[in-house]
Formats: sequence, C-alpha cells, structure tokens
Amino acid sequence: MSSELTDSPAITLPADEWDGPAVAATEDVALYLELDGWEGPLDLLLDLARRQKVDLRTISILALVDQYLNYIERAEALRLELAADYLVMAAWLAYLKSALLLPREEQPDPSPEELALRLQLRLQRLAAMRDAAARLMGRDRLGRDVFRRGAPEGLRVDRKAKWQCDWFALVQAYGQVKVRTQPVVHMVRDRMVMTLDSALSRVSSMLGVNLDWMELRDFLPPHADPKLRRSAMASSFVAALELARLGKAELQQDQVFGPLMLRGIKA
Amino acid sequence: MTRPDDLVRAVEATLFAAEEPMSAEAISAHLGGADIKAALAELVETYQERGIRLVERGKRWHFQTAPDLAHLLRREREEVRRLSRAATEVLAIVAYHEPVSRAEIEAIRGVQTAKGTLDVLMEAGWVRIVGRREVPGRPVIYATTPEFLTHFGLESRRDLPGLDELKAAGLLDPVEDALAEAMETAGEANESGEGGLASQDESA
Amino acid sequence: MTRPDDLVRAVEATLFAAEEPMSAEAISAHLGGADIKAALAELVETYQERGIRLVERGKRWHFQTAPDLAHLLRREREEVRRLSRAATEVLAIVAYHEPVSRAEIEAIRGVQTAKGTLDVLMEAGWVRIVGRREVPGRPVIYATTPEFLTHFGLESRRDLPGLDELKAAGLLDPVEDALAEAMETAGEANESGEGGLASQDESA
Repeated sequence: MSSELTDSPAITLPADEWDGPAVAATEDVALYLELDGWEGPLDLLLDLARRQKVDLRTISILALVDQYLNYIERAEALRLELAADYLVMAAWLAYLKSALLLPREEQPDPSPEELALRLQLRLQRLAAMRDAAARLMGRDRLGRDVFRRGAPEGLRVDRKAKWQCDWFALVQAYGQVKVRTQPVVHMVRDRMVMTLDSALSRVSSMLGVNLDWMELRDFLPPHADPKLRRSAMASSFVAALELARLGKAELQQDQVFGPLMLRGIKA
Repeated sequence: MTRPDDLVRAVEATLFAAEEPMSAEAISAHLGGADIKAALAELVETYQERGIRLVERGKRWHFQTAPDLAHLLRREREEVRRLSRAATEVLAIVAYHEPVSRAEIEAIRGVQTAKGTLDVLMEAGWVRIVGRREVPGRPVIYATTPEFLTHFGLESRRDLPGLDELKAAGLLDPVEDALAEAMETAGEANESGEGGLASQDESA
Repeated sequence: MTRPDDLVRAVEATLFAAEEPMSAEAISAHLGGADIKAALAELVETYQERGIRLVERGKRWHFQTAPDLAHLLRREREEVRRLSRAATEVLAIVAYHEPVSRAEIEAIRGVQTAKGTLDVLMEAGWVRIVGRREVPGRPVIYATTPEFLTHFGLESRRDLPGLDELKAAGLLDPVEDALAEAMETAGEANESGEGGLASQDESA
C-alpha cells in the first residue's frame, strides 16, 4: 500500500517542511493550496501518515495525532479558513490522544486502543482505494492509450416483414365485408308504448292530487308489462321535465342515479 | 502469425484508428516522416484474403470490410407478421373483384382504406398495380399476383368460393347471428343498468 | 497469409464494422446463429502481435490498437475525460466493493461525496444504479458497467488491479469486521503484558 501515489499536490512537499519553525509568506500560500487539495480530514490524515514513510500497519497513531493537531494549529494561526469537519476531527483526535495517555484503568469504553485501531483500519482502506484508483487510471485506457476503429462502417439490421394470412381468414374477411355492406331491412316490432302526451296528462293530473314529494316511478301505471314500463318511464321522465319547465312541478334528485323526486307547485 | 515489423504495426494501427482515409504523406507525417510505402504494400498483401482489406481510393488509404462480406453490414431480418383485419379485407376484395381501384375497394368495404394497407399488400407481394382505369382521374387499379395464388394454395382466382358457397358453409351466417346476439346482449345490459331512471325498474 | 475460414472472415468483418463492442451472442445472431467461439479464439491469436488486437471486455468483443503504440496515436486526439481525484476514488470504491451504497462510499472516504461526483461517473457510462439495498431507508446501490471494463481494458472485474491482494489483506471488508478480528488478537497480545499504543498496531 504504498507511497507511490502522487496525484495529490500535497505530497510534493518534503515532509520535513512541516516541522519548520517559521513559515515564509510563499509557504503560506502553498499550505493554503494544500488544504484545498484534500478530500476531507481522513485524506489529510492519510497524507500525514504517508509522510511517516512506514507501513500503515505499523504507524504510530499518537504521532499522527500530533501531526494533525499541529497542522490545524498552524492553519488557524495563519487564519486559514478550515472546514468544520477538519475541526471536528481535530477535537476528536485531541480526545483520542488524551484517552490514550490516560492510565489503563481509567480508560473509557470503547477503549482508546479500539478507537485508534478503527482509525488505522479506515486509513488503510482509504489508502488501498487511492492506490487502486491510481492503478486503474494508469491502465491502457480506451480513447487515451488504445483506440477503437476510427470510422467503423456500422452494422445495420433491416427488419423485413414476412406477412402471414391464410385462406380461411381471407374468405371469411370477404364474407364479413359483404355482410356488413349488404342493404339491411330494419323491422321495428310493434310494441306497447306510452306516448308523451298521455304521460304528460297522467303525471300532471297525479301531481294535482298530491302536493308531497313522490318518486317518478310512482307515476307509472302499476302492474304494467315490463316493456310498457320502460316506455312509460321514459315518457314520464320527459313529461316531468316538461312540467318543471312550465313551472308546474319541482324536481329533486339527491344523488346521481338516485330516485328522482317530483312534486307539484300550486298555481 | 509472426510479429510484423514495428513500422507495419504502426501504419496498421494508425489507419485503423483514423477517422478518415489518409494519404501516404499524412501517414508518414504522423509517424515522424518514416518511409511507409513498403509497410502499406505489406499490409495490403496481409489483408488480401481476410475479412477486412486495406484499400487505396483516390490516393487515400483506409481499411474496409471485404467486398464479398458487404452483405454482413446490412442484414435483413425477417419477422413473421399477421396481416391486419383491414388488410385482409382489402386483399379479399382485390381477389374477388380485380382489377379494382382504391375507390372501388372503399365502396365495397364501406370504409376508407388507408394508403398503407395497399402498400403492405404490395410489400407482401400479393397485390400489384396492373394499370389505370380509363375513367376521369385515371385511377390506378390493383390485382393479385401469382404469389398470391401460391401463398393461398389456389390454382386460379376461380377457386375462391362464391358468396352462395360462403353462405352454405356458414361463413356468412355466424356474423349475422353473432351480430344479432351481440345486439341482444347489449340491449339486456342497457335494460338492467340504464342510469338513474332505470335503477327504479329493478325495484319494480 | 493464408485465407482464413469463411466464418472467421465473417466474424472479423462484423467486429471491424461494428460501432459498439459486441457480445458473442450478438455476433452469432448477426451471422445467422453460427457457433463463433473458435473463430473468436482464432482471431485473438491472429492479431496477438499486430498493430491492432481483438479483445474481450466484460463479455463483449472489440478490436482496438495495440497498447504499445499509444505514443503514436495519442497526439492530436482529445484527451479522455479527466476525472477529479474524488471521482477516481469513488470509481475505484464502486469497482472494488460493488454493489455499494453512497453511505458506504462515504464511510470509506471519510467525507461526503458531492452529488456531482457520482453523476459524472454515471454520465461517463462507467457506473450505474443496480438496485436498492434491503436495509432501512432502502438506499440505492451502485456498480460498474460493461463500458467501465471496456474503457479500462479489463476482461472482467476479476482483472481489477490488485483485487486478490486487497481481498486477502481483508481491505475490502468493512472496518467493523476487521476491528472485531483485530481486537481479538490484540486482546491476546495485551494479556501478555504489552501496554501502550503501539501494541495493537503491531498485532493488527
């Protein structure tokens, strides 16, 4: 896992510049730019860890904590704006450091060793992925190192329909065309009807007798043949509308498809 | 296959990746001024019998698919499709009445016939244009083809059953019956569910 | 060069003309269902040492220039998309851990991942959403695409550089798993009297 990763500008500075007593003006700028280059506090920690030039598995977390805190202190001294998560990490590391320095029996739970180990494991994983990313980017990439054909002819598949129809469908279709277009004689069977006129006189005479609300079907002739009933219903409905229009009746229906109520209006 | 000369490989890759055919000069310039004549000749030779060729067209070089494999670039795929009901009707009318104009087809069907329907029948190879009717407007007239007879297993158009035979075979009745039946059912449905007024009927 | 088998020539021409990498199934379908395994193998062998190669990436095949000629071809071509460091890291995490949720990516990087980072990778066609993790919140999970393998010259995910070593070192396991294991070992080490900070580091 190693130190061959160099895509971050931060690593270009020699490690010992970190401990320099004073920071020259040009270096302030460099420091500021570096801060910009890190992908969060874990990334900064990883960079600092790599400066220890040791395997991440044997790194000294305590030393790393010191380096980080030192870095943050100096950045603050230079009044560089630090993102909140860098400060949160600093606070957490300060806590970790004090816990690590406590006598063993006074250690809280989870133990500082566990916290340190967790941090170390996270650093290892991030380092592994940074390393993997670099190796991935360094491969022979299509369009950069290797190329596909510049002007492929392209493959085209033209779909061609193979039409299917059978004899029976053909003959049946013709038969149906003929049937459909044959002159048709419509016979209307004589059926019992109630004319609008008779419905009008029936409904208006019944309205005159009763001034209460009545359902429309109560106006139909009782015991009528069902077919006559249908006709009577239609005619009576139209008659009711006509009477309402003439101001002789009121209509009321509480709900769609509900019973149609009807009552007369006194002249 | 032995590894070719590096220059040959470079020319090969350059032409492969090029977006346009390249002149020998352009290839040479691209490869730092190398003399690439021999390399081009070797590549032409190498690819002579393969699925792709290196060819020179108007002093420019490019790879292309071998001419005898050009059909691979544009494949036709056959899809079996059933003739739509409208197309079947039109086909039947053409078969029974040919030669027939589009207006006549529409008169017989009682429905307008989309242009696409006749196109489909012509694409299928069953109907073709056989001339124009010598009436005002000189409409195109259509008839069936020999492929039509073959496809439907007919010796000649005379083998198509006549109307009487269709009727005898019950091919006309079912429609009428079905229609009447359908009307009946629709009527009943209306009877039982005819809106606010009819709802009262049920209680009667 | 002897004339190759007709099927070999057909596969060669088809892949040469294709605008996109093709799966063996697609090639076979294009060639009327022929068994093309042997032809592909023969072509790989034929082009092994040439300026162009036949390669398999994520079960799809395409011709491309030989990598050692990169220096000749790279000039005057637009650079491939330059990825930010964040994007390359996220891409690596997706590739090595897939399928992986955004929270899991962030856990590894220790920083929030900008919305745009995954978008860039999806727009490049290298990463896609492959479903949701069946845990509370049902987070979306990401994985790499065949185009990712094509672009980075990987035959399959198993070819990811260092994948086996990372697996063996447990570096693809969650921190929690590694922690539990390490604490166990560290516990034993501590028993033997070693205090201080460095102890668990060494035993890890």
